[in-house]
Amino acid sequence: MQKNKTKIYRIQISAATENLSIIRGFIQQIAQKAGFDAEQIDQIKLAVDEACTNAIKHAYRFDASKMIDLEIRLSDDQLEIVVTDYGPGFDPSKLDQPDINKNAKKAKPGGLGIHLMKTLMDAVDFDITPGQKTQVHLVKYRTANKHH
Amino acid sequence: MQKNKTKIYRIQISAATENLSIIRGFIQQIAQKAGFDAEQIDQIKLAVDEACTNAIKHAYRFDASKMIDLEIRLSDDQLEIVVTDYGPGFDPSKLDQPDINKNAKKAKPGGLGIHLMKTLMDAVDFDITPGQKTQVHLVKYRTANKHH
Amino acid sequence: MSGFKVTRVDKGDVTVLYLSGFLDAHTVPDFEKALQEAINEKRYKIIVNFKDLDYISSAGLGVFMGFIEEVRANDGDIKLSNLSPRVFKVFDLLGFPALFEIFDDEEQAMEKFLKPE
Amino acid sequence: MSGFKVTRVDKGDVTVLYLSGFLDAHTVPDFEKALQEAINEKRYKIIVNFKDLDYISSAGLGVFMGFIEEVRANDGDIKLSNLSPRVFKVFDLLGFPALFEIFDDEEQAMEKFLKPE
Ligand SMILES: Nc1ncnc2c1ncn2[C@@H]1O[C@H](COP(=O)(O)OP(=O)(O)O)[C@@H](O)[C@H]1O
Ligand SMILES: Nc1ncnc2c1ncn2[C@@H]1O[C@H](COP(=O)(O)OP(=O)(O)O)[C@@H](O)[C@H]1O
Repeated sequence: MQKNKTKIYRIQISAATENLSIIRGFIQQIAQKAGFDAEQIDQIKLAVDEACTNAIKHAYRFDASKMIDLEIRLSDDQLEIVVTDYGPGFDPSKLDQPDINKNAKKAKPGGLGIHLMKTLMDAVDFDITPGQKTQVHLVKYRTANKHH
Repeated sequence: MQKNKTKIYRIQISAATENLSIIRGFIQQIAQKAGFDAEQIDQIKLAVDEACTNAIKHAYRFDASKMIDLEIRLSDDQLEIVVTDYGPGFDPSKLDQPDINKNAKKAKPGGLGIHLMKTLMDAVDFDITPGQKTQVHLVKYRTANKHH
Repeated sequence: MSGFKVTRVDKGDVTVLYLSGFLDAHTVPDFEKALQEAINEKRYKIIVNFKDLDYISSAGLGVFMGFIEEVRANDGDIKLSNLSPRVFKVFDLLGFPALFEIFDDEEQAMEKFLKPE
Repeated sequence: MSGFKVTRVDKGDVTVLYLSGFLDAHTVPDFEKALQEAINEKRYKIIVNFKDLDYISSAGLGVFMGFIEEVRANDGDIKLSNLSPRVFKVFDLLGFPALFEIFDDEEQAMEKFLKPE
């Protein structure tokens, strides 16, 4: 009953870490129904978890009264998930490549999330309006054969 | 990190019957995490399915370009799901009690959905603005011991 | 996502439809089609075996009500078998056991067709 | 929703932490607490057994980096064992095998602590 066009799902959920498992469950449902394989589903779930964790941690500093918006766009070619927070934003061009050796020596963990998203997904883009909102676009192609 | 107050999830999804299984999966996630037992989860999923099916069928006449909004409100006492469509609405007071014998004789199935919602949930309310929107409120108490 | 499947097996006079997965407003047309095909072939003795059906909504129940009159008018019946407790509960809530014969297993339903008395 | 659990078993000098469920930003504090407690008791020889862990995000991996310096400065180590392929993949993507010793099973990790050579 539906034509072959982009399907859109929107989810708004409060910015609590306890909701991460629910978000992963949602993504699992949609990606599975869309026909992605088990490994791709794992990758998409983890990338979305990382983006949401950043919204909770960095954008909202664990204020669970704030909301995260997820928009999931499913087309014949790809699955795109847009994670939006309404926090201060940041400058993605200023991020270092993570160096786990250096990190460990400084006993300052971090910097892995965005690197992981980029490794797991086919495209990762940031669309940031400083002081207003941060959008992370995560794209997985349907026939992706990306090697890591 | 979060106080004991109402948790809210919002889901917007296109009015396609193929999304019903995804909606049930979402509800399953949330109800399970909220600690409802297997039978209660089955009841909540079915009631939400019925409300969404009505939105797809009656409010939107299978036009999958239209959207359904789900708002899930989880508090210490209850789980409330509000299903909203933006169709013409109807007059719930004019519905007959379903009579499956009569229905079968007329070879005209139907009229079971709302009856089922009321049987499955602890409270069912309609909030209708004719020509604008229809909201079905489905409530399940946490310690419900309702017998059917 | 288990989807839905209906498999038809004709056993003598009786047509058995095996349902698996979930039967909701999305998958109902597949089930209706299978029932309609049997009826078009004038096969009015029908058993619906629910063995592998996990879920049913009122849309699924509506199918039974939509066909039962025609089937019975032709000396046939739709009998139900092998409902899981979860699926049976839904039929029961809506009073179906008063209108349809529901059997624990397919053989009992088959026997009822063969020796009706 | 499997949640998360960390179970500690001290085996001689070595403390083994068994993880189950999922380790994400929500459950990380439980894991940090268990690690911190062992370290507070000056138990620096630690094996983390991932046997029943289904999922890890970078928040979970960050815990290892947060503690490893202190542990090694005290002649200890954090060794990893029994990672499922899905969980190992995440460690591997981030280059952890260069920084941590990862063993197929707990005994191998234990042996390495006992006879370091
Ligand atoms: N949604 C966001 N809002 C504000 N800052 C962010 C957001 N996402 C990422 N950042 C910034 O980018 C940095 C790198 O993020 P990431 O690679 O995920 O590592 P980590 O979260 O462990 O620091 C963060 O430390 C933070 O400063
Ligand atoms: N969201 C809705 N928008 C418009 N009309 C509705 C809606 N929900 C229910 N109705 C009306 O109420 C009637 C009874 O609904 P229901 O009990 O679910 O049975 P059925 O859907 O099988 O007819 C429908 O036939 C329809 O006329």
